[in-house]
Amino acid sequence: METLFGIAVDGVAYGMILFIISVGLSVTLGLMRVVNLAHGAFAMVGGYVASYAAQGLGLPYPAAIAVAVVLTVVATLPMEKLLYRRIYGSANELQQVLLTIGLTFVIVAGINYIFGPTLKRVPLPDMLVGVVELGPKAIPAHRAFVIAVGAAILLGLWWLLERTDFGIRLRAAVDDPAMAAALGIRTERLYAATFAIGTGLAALGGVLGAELLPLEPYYAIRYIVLFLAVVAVGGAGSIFGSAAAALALGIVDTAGKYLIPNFGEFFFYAALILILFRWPHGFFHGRAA
Amino acid sequence: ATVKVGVVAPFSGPFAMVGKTFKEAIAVYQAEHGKEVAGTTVEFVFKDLDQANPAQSKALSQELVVKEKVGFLAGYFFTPDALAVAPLIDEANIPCVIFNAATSAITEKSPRYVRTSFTLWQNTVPLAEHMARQGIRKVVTAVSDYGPGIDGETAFKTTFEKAGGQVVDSIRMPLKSTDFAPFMQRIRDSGAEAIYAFLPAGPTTLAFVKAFNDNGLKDRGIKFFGPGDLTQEPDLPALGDAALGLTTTFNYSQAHDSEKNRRFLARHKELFGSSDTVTFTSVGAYDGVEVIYRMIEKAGGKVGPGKMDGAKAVESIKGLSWESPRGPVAIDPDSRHVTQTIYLRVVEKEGGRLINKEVAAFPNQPDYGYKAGK
Amino acid sequence: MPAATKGLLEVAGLTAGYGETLILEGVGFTVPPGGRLALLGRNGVGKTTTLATLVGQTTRRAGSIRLDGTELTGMTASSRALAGLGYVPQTRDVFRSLTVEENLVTGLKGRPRSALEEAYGLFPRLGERRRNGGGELSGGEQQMLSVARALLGQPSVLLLDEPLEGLAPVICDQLMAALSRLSMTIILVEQQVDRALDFAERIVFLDRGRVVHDGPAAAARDDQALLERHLGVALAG
Amino acid sequence: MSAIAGDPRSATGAHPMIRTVLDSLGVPLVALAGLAAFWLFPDDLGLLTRIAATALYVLSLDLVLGYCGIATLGQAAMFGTGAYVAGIVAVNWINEPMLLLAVGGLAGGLVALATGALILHARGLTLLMLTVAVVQIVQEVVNKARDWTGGSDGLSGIDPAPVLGLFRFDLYGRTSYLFALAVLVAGLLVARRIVRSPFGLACRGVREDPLRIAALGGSPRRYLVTMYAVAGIFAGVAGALTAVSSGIVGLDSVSFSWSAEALVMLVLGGTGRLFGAVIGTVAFMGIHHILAATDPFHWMLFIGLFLMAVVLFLPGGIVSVFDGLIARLTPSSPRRSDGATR
Amino acid sequence: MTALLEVENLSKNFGGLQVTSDVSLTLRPGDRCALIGPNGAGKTTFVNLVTGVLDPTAGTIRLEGQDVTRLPAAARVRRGLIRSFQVARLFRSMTVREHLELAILEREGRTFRLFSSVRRTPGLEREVEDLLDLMALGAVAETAVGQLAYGQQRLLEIALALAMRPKVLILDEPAAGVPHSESRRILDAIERLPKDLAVLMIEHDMDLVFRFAKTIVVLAQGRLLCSGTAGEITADPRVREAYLGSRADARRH
Ligand SMILES: Nc1ncnc2c1ncn2[C@@H]1O[C@H](COP(=O)(O)OP(=O)(O)OP(=O)(O)O)[C@@H](O)[C@H]1O
Ligand SMILES: Nc1ncnc2c1ncn2[C@@H]1O[C@H](COP(=O)(O)OP(=O)(O)OP(=O)(O)O)[C@@H](O)[C@H]1O
Ligand SMILES: CC(C)C[C@H](N)C(=O)O
Ligand SMILES: [Mg+2]
Ligand SMILES: [Mg+2]
Repeated sequence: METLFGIAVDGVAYGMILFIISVGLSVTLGLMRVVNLAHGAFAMVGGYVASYAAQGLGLPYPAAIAVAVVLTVVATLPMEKLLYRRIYGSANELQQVLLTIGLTFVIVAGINYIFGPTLKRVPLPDMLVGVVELGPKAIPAHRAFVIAVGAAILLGLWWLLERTDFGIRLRAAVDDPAMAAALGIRTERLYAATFAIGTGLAALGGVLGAELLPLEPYYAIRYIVLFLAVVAVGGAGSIFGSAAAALALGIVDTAGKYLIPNFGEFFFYAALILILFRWPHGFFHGRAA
Repeated sequence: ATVKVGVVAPFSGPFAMVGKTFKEAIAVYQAEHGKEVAGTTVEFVFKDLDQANPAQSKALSQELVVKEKVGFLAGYFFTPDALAVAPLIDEANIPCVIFNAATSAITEKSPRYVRTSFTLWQNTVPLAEHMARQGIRKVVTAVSDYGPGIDGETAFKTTFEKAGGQVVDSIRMPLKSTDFAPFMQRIRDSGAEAIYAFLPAGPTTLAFVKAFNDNGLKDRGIKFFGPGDLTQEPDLPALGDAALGLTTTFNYSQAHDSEKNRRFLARHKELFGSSDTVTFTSVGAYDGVEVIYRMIEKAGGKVGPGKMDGAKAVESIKGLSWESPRGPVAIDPDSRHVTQTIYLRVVEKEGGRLINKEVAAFPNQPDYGYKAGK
Repeated sequence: MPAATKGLLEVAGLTAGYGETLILEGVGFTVPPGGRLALLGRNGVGKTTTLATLVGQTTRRAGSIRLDGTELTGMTASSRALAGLGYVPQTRDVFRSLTVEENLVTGLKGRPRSALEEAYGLFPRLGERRRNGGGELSGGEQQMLSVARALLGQPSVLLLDEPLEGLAPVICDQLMAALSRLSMTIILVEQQVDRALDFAERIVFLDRGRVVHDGPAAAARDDQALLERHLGVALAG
Repeated sequence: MSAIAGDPRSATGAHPMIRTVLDSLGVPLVALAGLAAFWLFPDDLGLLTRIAATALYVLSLDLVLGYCGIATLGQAAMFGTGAYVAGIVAVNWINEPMLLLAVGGLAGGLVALATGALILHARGLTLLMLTVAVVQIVQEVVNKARDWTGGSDGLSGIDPAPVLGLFRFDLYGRTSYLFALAVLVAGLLVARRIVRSPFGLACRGVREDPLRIAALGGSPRRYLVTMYAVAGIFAGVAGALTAVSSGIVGLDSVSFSWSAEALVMLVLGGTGRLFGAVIGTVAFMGIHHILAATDPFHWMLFIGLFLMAVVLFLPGGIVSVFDGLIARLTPSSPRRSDGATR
Repeated sequence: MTALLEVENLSKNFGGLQVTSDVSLTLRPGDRCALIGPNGAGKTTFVNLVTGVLDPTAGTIRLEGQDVTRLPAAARVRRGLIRSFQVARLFRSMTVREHLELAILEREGRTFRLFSSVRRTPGLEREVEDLLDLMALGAVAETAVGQLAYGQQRLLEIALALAMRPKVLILDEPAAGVPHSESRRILDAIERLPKDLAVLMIEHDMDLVFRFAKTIVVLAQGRLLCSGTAGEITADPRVREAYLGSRADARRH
């Protein structure tokens, strides 16, 4: 019983970290139809900035997070303008793959050059170091924090995209950019704003997840498949879908590793196949249906 | 005359550090001993092989032999990459000095292999015996699910059970795991007093050690043991205080207390500004170059393609022994693997820095895995 | 400013196409404020391309487009729309993944949501379907949605590319009547020539990307030879 | 959702006639260039052999992606299966090279048929992830079957018999290279035949709109599965070729990253064009080799920049440069669309 | 004479919305039937049900006496039930010629030939040329469809349907977007079809409907409102009010 509860809590915590990082990818992929394989790289950049801010400059944890998110967004916005803008739209998917892989390589090489190949850490504040008693299971305070942040992001994003005029305009611009422009919608600004949200979330996830997905230059390449899996299972562009998918995969992965450790990978991907077989468009039918 | 040595190793990609340590160790050796031996200038040619890819390893090695006309092959971080060149070195009849690849079976595949690193068996057997001596009875093993990990698991089980201990659970973890919480839960549920863990040096070791602490295993008094890959020096700063108290066995610690090691580190620092990155791969390469120099010496400088019989050259250094920065070492005539002292180390803080402090030594350890287990 | 005084459109020397391909060569015409122009011609002569060039969706090589004296050619498509152009494309282009209501919201150009009632008043059918996805609508319903969406933005110049296509005859009647009541400047491309001639004050015939006739609609209505020449068809034939 | 399907434009970017010219010239050109390389770079035959085998592998991806719009990051499942099966057969039973290629092709084709039938109902990102899952699972199976495959140590000891009983695989790789080149050229010829066949035409239709194909009475799924299996044979042969010529197979040959690399090479060269697969492979591996040799530490930066530059300046892939050249040499190729001048 | 297509009590609802209610219709060889009705009456949905794009909630569909209600769309096509699409649905990067070749090869069941050449398929080129002539598409035969004007795409839609040698041909607004001069071409083509074929046309262009149809069926709010000859339909006040409006008196042949 205690074990079962333990697995559930561990699974949820792992899932939430996957959610925070992946949801940004889901937004850019589902809404802007950009297969942004550099998403992992943006998360990594966020993590490195936070690490430097905390360790190099001695900033407190919240400030380090803020600096990481803001700096990552500021650094990637010119890329949106110079690079991504040329490849928006679903006809360009393979170009997107190539361009963003190229960009990932450049970022990896850059991080490697600047920070070196060794592991980097984002030291946690004392408040997040201990454990929180959750019934019979003690979970690391940091994981509890991540779960709370994830839930807040979930609600905020859903409201923004489904309930505001910004959301409607954005989805229109995604559906048919030429027509949206002909209706007076400033598509470029919308895209830039959405891109900023996506990279901001990536950066945040990179920082919060640094304990689980350790920061090193190949982070950008190592975990991108994981993030894509979450997006596919959730349905690209669906906020709740991403959350459901991240939690489901997190729990499956955790349970699988516990029960049959040496078939851990196998379990994860078998689950992926089963889920996608049953829900070929993801849990929440992708926006880009 | 000049002889070229081809070095195949990762210089880019996630394991780029390895190539860097190889290259630096070679430079330190040449700075200490000169570039010339027996009237022959030794020149190194490097080939980048960023990840385990035996077909590519063979193509690169072939290019070194055919195009660069190297007299020796060397390097090789991953086992499959080293295994890939067996037919090649036999056909070309040149020696191949392995700086790292750690699976025991490699040197069985060709008489022209010599290895100056370590094997999992070599590190694990003394560790298992030590743990048994400490009165530990119930242990759980947790290893990465790939060749070296399975080697480690087998070595531990065989030795520990022979010494009267019990392995209550054997966990093989997927190489790419990032979330170790479920394994920790399992370790906890197994009721073991201690854990034997092996993961290859790299980012996942950090997550593993953190998970060990975060999930309260450390607080419960479960003791942590493993080969030294887990606490290699370049990773220690990131592990931080979480690493304190981790007990490992290994062939080399930066903190090894010997004149030879101090000089080695000093020369490294002099050449590259810092010796922080010096680790087990550094000494593997450093001693590998020693072996190559000795072979050239024994051949009286008559080396290079066509001039040297590779099999004979390997023959000539069997039984060779010398003082390495890691301590006394020798080439076992049978396995052509390095016989060395294995140290028991504990992570401690010294002058604000985390170090692997050697607390006991087990001298003259051979590769127990040679023609033993699978 | 009363609506009728806005919407003077002057087009001159438009040369445009798609990428390397030139379609229009020197197209020009003027529509007075509140005026109604019908743009006619056979298949593939460039009617759609003309409208698409006005809204900024093609590659323009030369020529000018002035709206109330302001040059539009340097502007992006969205700026032109905000400057007063409204567009109903031939392929309708409703946002398939948005609901009917959300589709209408995209046309509001900053007006309050209460304005949506205007659209439901014009096409009650849309009111009944307001929660449906745009992609689920029938062909004619999509057409209504596209027209309503453009009207909500209160454009000073409305560009209609075959708005009657796929509409039931009664709905055509209603739509044409509704359009006649509007005071804005309108350019209409339409295959139902008789309706277009009834509606427009002036007609322009295109052929192979050039203007080949520009004159009052009333005169054309009786000139069977003219229609035969430019459309290959006599009226009501 | 249409996420991640073949870009139809790269297939039409060039005028149909230019495409025909280039695609016809392509095969003899590859053969000639390949032979020339044999004389020009006698010391680099190891690399050239790998390029030739890889080109065949990338070609197999082009068949599914370029001609069917199946976006896959799992092509290595077929490549690796072909390689391992050929390797296991060679180590345990027979080492006749031609036979090994046949066995490898068969194995690749069967894996493709089985997995294709299972996953090809999906499209877009879903399909992409399913292919990733397949390759990961195949890799896991190979890893677990240590007794047969050597697990993470790799499968070594493959010692192929002389080609046709005459030409021994030598240290310099002459036999390997000529053998690989011959197989590649044969593969190109067969592939060209297939894409110009009625089947190839139908597949292009499926790529653009599977529902419309159904409305014409065809079954999109059957086309997709068939082409996937055919491409699986190509990939399997390429895998076997690599096993035979290098004498070893590693887990990397059934990896996600090897699949992704194929995709990068293909898009770099140009999808939907047989020639594009070869050009992309030569360009990527050649540049990688040169960069890694000159600056092993920072080649990644330059290859990243190179990929980005190709997207920004040559959106149709490198092959579009050749299209441009031929367009300039053939005066009759129209610039103005027929429609406008009609 | 046996019926080619029999539809009995067909119904469909989407969620709560009843889009088709209890519609029955029979087509015999030689029938020329028009289906008209207000926007959103359920005409396209009806076609989708009959052709197998959608599954009906209730009812049966028989083709030449055989129940095909549960057959997939492609299987119905192979039995000769062919449609054109209301919104042109074509392969944008393929040329006009390739479209026709594909349709013919598909009809002949030759598309699984992996090693023969399209261009050298006997009889293919002849037939393609005939269709190109019929629809006046010869000049754009080698043009990618994405670059055609909309009207030309509509003509190609019809040509494709004809290429499949239908027994029952369903045309969903074939003339939408096609000017009168060209719509005559469509009628001509239909008139040259084999006489034993049944054609069902959905169209809002009353000129075309009256010239084409021997019988007209009116659908409103998912139900059959009435059916009859052109004269009977135009005389029906319900149809005049719900649908025809000012076009009630459009000229007839
Ligand atoms: N995207 C495009 N790329 C290239 N050429 C195009 C494109 N769209 C249209 N054309 C060509 O431009 C010419 C004019 O097309 P346009 O759509 O403006 O004609 P139209 O007068 O509106 O015809 P219709 O009555 O059929 O709608 C046609 O010859 C067509 O082939
Ligand atoms: N998938 C769907 N979900 C919900 N409602 C739908 C769906 N498809 C169609 N409808 C509704 O069913 C009704 C009938 O649509 P249908 O397309 O059959 O009309 P139609 O008679 O062809 O009209 P038109 O003449 O305008 O093309 C419409 O009101 C439409 O909104
Ligand atoms: C322990 C590790 C350094 C071993 C190495 N990865 C090998 O394949 O042999
Ligand atoms: Mg038009
Ligand atoms: Mg309809």
